[in-house]
Amino acid sequence: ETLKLGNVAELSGPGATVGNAWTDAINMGVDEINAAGGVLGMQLEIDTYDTQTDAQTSRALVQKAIDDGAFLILGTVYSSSTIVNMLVTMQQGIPQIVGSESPSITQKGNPYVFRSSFGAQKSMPKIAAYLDEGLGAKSVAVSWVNNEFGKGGHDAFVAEMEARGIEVVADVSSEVGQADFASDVTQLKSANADAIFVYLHEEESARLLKELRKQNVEAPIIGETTLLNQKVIELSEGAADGIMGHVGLTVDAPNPEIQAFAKRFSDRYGYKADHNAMKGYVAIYTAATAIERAGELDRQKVADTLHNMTITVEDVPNILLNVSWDETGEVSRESFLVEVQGDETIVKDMLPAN
Amino acid sequence: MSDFLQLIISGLSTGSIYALAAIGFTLLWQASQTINFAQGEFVMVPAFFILIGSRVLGLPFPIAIGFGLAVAVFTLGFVFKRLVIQPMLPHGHLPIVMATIALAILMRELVKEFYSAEAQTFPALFSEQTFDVFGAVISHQDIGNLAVSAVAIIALQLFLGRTRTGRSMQATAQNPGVAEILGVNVQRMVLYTFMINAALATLASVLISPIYLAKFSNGEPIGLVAFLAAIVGGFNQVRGALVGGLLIGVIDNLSAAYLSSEYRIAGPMILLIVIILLRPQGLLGTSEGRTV
Amino acid sequence: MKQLKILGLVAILAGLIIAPFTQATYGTYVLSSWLVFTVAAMGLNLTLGYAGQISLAQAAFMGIGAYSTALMTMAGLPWIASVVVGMGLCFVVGLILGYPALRVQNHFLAFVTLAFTTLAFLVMRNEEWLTGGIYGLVGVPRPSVAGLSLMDGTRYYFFTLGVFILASLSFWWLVNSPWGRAFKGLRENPIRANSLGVDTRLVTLLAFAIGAAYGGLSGALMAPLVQYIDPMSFTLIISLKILLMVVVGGSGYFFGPFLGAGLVIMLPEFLRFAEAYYLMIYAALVVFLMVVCPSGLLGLLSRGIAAIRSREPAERGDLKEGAQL
Amino acid sequence: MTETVLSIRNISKSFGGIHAVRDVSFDVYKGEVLGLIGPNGSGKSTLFNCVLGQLKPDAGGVTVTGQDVAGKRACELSKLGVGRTFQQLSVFPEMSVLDNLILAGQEHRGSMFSRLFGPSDAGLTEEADRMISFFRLGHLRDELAGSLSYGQQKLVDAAMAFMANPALVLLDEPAGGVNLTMLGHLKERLKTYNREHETTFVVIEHNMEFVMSLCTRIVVLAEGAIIAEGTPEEIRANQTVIDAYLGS
Amino acid sequence: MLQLKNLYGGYGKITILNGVEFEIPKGTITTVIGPNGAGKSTVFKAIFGLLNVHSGQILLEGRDVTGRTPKQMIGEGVTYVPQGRNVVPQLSVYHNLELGGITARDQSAVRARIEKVMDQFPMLREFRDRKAIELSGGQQKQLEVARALLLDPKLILIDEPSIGLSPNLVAEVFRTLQALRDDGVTILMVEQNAKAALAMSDFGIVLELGQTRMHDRADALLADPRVGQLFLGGHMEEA
Ligand SMILES: Nc1ncnc2c1ncn2[C@@H]1O[C@H](COP(=O)(O)OP(=O)(O)OP(=O)(O)O)[C@@H](O)[C@H]1O
Ligand SMILES: Nc1ncnc2c1ncn2[C@@H]1O[C@H](COP(=O)(O)OP(=O)(O)OP(=O)(O)O)[C@@H](O)[C@H]1O
Ligand SMILES: [Mg+2]
Ligand SMILES: [Mg+2]
Repeated sequence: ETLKLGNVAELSGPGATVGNAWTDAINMGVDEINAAGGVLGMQLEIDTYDTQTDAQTSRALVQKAIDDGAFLILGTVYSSSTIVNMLVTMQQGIPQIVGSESPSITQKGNPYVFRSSFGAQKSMPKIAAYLDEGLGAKSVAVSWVNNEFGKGGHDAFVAEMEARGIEVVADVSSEVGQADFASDVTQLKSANADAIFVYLHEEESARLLKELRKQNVEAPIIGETTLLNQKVIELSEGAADGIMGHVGLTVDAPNPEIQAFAKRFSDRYGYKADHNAMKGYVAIYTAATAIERAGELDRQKVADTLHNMTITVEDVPNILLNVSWDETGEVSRESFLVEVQGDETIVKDMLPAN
Repeated sequence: MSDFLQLIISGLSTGSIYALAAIGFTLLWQASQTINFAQGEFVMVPAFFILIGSRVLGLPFPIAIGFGLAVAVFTLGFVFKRLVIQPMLPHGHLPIVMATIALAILMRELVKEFYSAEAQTFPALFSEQTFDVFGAVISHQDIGNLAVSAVAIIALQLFLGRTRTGRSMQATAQNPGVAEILGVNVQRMVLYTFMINAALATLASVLISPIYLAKFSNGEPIGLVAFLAAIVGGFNQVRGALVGGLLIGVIDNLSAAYLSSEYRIAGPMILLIVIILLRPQGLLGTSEGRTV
Repeated sequence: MKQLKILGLVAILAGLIIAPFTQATYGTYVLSSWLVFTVAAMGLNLTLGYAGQISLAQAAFMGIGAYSTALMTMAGLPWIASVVVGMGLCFVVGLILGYPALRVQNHFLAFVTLAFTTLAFLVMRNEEWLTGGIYGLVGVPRPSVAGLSLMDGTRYYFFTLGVFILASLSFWWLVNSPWGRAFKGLRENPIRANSLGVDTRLVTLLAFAIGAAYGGLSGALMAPLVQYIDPMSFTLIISLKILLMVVVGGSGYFFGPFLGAGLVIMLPEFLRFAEAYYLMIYAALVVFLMVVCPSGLLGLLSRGIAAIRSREPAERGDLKEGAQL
Repeated sequence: MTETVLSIRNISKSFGGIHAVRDVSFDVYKGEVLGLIGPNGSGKSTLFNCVLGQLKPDAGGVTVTGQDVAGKRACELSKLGVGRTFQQLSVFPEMSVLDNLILAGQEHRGSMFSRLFGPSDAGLTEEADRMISFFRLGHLRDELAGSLSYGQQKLVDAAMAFMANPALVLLDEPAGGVNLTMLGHLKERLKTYNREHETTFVVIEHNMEFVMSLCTRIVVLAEGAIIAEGTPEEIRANQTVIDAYLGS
Repeated sequence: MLQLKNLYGGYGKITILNGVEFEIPKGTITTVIGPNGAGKSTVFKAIFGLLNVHSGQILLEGRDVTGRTPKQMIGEGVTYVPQGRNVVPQLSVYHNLELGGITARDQSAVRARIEKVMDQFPMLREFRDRKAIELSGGQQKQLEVARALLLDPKLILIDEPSIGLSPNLVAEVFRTLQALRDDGVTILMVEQNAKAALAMSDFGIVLELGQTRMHDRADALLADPRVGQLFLGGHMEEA
């Protein structure tokens, strides 16, 4: 007997990099779970659906996955898609575990949506604390990407800055896929802020970092998860040296479970896992654990189980880090403060769950 | 003040890259009256041919460039013209527009599936060393790009206007029926056009990729901006592409800085509308003349 | 021949009525979105196929219709009122957008309309106070007809089908009236048309405005269908998708958009088996289709019919008549 | 021959350095058939285009039945009863011959609004069929106009100018490429219209037999200016015209 | 020089030519006349390789040239001036002329010949650097006729050169063609202006419904009452 799950992800379009890492990790997780005997004695079967990074398509595909009999939905990663397709799972009472970070997802009172990583409103306070207490910054310049992901992060960040009395002296938005950051950097530079906060996707982060170096910007550069992604470090060809920030999940964490995962992943797929892969991996283990704990194939019961659930590494090593969910589906767990030195990410500090 | 200067200078340097991608458009228009909506992808793909040459086949980089150029001219020039453009030429613009849009998707997907979904770094031809001019930073790369696009554009302009082959190409585009009865090998002229376009796209690719990184999804924004540049400069003048590219680069930077970064693309778009309404032939273009 | 056509139409209609009962929720949803996109494509077919004015703004008009509907119905106003406002707004904006077409044609016009789509997107995304910004508007209600709620997917499908049939009939009426001939005259030879008394200026503007109003109607149907709208649903890509529907189906043919929208929306369904490769196959198919039938599926069909017909009396009438010596 | 239908006053038009039309003035009276001849490039078509709103003259004015038509668009002139043909073939290639003719007449039937709700052929099929059979195009009625031979298209083109029952028709080389038999018919038609409806014609033509046998008065242009004006006989005998135009 | 044998052909599935047959001797002018839509232009297109020939043969100097491309026909020494307007709109007059000689090996000879035709048609020299599209209808036609003379052809196919040309220029064109004939060039022409055309021709052909109806010496056709009635403007005079 098999248990069908649907994975709705960005396999093509601008989000392809993200969606493919997420999907690869899920497939790896499924194989491991099945090898270990499956869930409730059933083998997992994953149907994967490509949203083309398009919100409307993702909505239709979530419906399709449900029609195809998916017990639970994994994905999507892009917030813009999740916001749309979570309406479908909500109406039909299907639990959904998403990789999106926009704060609004868990603020809409949807009882079936769960994250596998922080929403920006969870991570920004940690950044803010670091900016304020660690760097003693009085002013900050912000570069963010103007989509659902970036806007959510930006709004949460600016709110934190206000709360702490740090002045946002430059607020520069950019477009997804933007190639030229010269003007952005000129504006960031001329603001003369004590620090620059960057909230962009991977390639754009790399382009921005290169331009920041080209225009000799000296202020410390701070970021959240994506900025400290290995890919960014590699693509920016040295320009990432010295940047710092907060990451919710990183394969560089000095943590045996994470290291083991990273190795299995790169052995299997030939490229290095990133936080998107980790999100996918956590998502599939979360799903499996929740169903297992619910004890029967009842979607409502699984959703109820997931609310206020905690999974520890002792119980499920592949959950990577101890994690718990609140009643809105938001997660909390430990996270890391990291710095890039050369092309290495060094974990400087472990921040407690909030 | 130095901010303003920096914005202008960075705008010019990006603009020169836009110009390179835009020449292809003006060339295709002048020499075959076709519009290639996959032009951005034509600039994106050669970088991957070169990467295959250097990373997969292990060729030294300069030879890999030659390899990439040859593959691009063959596939994007010869094969594209024979299999896609040739059957559609007699049927007007629309089918070509649709087919090239689909082709753009196809090329993106092919690169993504068979090379990588990830962005790739790409070695630069010019050094990334910079120097200061009145507080604005300029890199050797900026100057190199500007010089290369200017040279390419002048060369092409001379070729189209001063050589018989160039004029046969123009005749083919403007009135293929007449060109045919005069003994111009129409199919060959169209083929030349597409091969030259592929070569130019490769050149643009080599210059763009170190800065923008090589990524399967890069074609879309590049293609769009190149198109804007071509229209603003004037479709029927190759050198219009340079002026258009530079102008778009500068306006884009200025509107991001002084208008609002959230509305930054509105700047070039409004410029486009204004130009089309006031000077439809583009800044340097000449009007197409008598209609009755 | 005529009877055959009517029979065909009745069969298709019957099929459309039975269809949702054979489909799961998803299938009905896909069918509904086919109807919705066909309405938008029909509008573009008027602007492009009949009047020869290329437009990449159809998605923006869908957006205007969808936002008006969402905002008004969420404020408690009836759907029908929002449709009137949405279509009216599109009509007016369409008139304005038609102005550039009086000066430029072809790719220039394509780019003016493209720029408009981009600007409309920027407004939808950036003016958060009105449009909900990048997050869009969630929870668009579905209307109820005569006290009957249409929350159920199948019911909403029938509602859409009804509106769709009305829209198709009026479109049929329009293109077969002298107006339709004037639109074609504009496409074929504007200078001559003008000298024959066709007010090409007015006709161009109307071609845009009416096409836009269909776009608005389509948006007004879409918002309650998806129950959520955001700016990303009205970008250039969507305009290109509608354009593809028109061209693949056969631009300038009445049934072109029906077929084209069906193909563009259904093809991904059939290609699902190809998984990661399906977009590739999809794109390759479109290229192939354009190469073998550049005038669209209906263009191919009508050429095929002409070929079969002319095979029987292999020559034209005029070659028998008029011997003068 | 008293009422002035068309009055051209001091029209000038130049393109870059070329003075295509220089200060041309003449009147056309109701019911006449005026020939406009002159060497190639003497500005005849340009003059037509200035009269009919396709070009904006640099100077001068045009009145139609006393009404100033400066700045009027071609469709407005058409509503005033002025029809024209173009020198270059100008049909609607992807429409049938019948539709070409109906389109040529429909804008003069009712209002824009009433046409939307009226019959789909604006009641013109019969009229168009008459025109088609007159020009012996019956077998081509449902063919696409673009697939006709040059001369056939020329006839369709001429037929279209009559569909709106215009009061004044300007014809730019109607005879070019038309077979002589048909040309005879065309001439008859012009004369009939002229007689029965008092339609006024201005005809540009290089076929001298046609012009001389059709026109009541002839204006000769050369290098943009009028060099002669008079009856066919006078023109035929005019040495300036012979030198500039007719040749020996 | 040129011989058509039982030629059938047309557009797509429609047959227009229904067994056209004629033969024209070297160094002569032959004029084809016939009603509108008879298939005159279609015959020219067939000869020049622009039309799908269903059956039959086209022989040039005894060699079968059926199904050749236009470029090959030019290689055989044949040039063609189609009906209607056929200039390259955005190129200058001079460059249009130059294109007429594009296939010639010896470009300096082409340039010399361009000078010669510009002497013959002074308008071309005056407007040398203007775009072709800006010329008047008749000026464009002059350009086309001049362009066909640049290759030193053996056979010229010329479709209604008189359309749009003023009477003195028609005479000039006819004189030029006669001079070419005297140099040994063969000319096949379509004309509606049958009287003048036959008067300067050696032979005449009447084409109707895609078939050769009459083929005779030009003076014989001129004298034929049936031809006179239909093609020479019999009732032009009576008006
Ligand atoms: N749009 C234009 N641009 C430049 N020159 C033009 C334009 N239109 C006309 N001309 C020039 O104006 C002059 C008059 O042209 P027009 O077409 O009026 O001549 P025409 O008398 O009709 O000659 P034809 O008998 O050959 O048709 C010509 O020399 C022509 O080259
Ligand atoms: N492109 C085409 N497609 C279909 N039919 C065509 C096409 N061109 C011409 N025909 C038809 O072929 C027939 C012969 O045309 P052709 O042009 O050879 O006539 P023609 O003798 O040159 O007449 P004209 O004196 O009017 O130039 C006509 O009936 C015409 O309708
Ligand atoms: Mg003229
Ligand atoms: Mg002909």
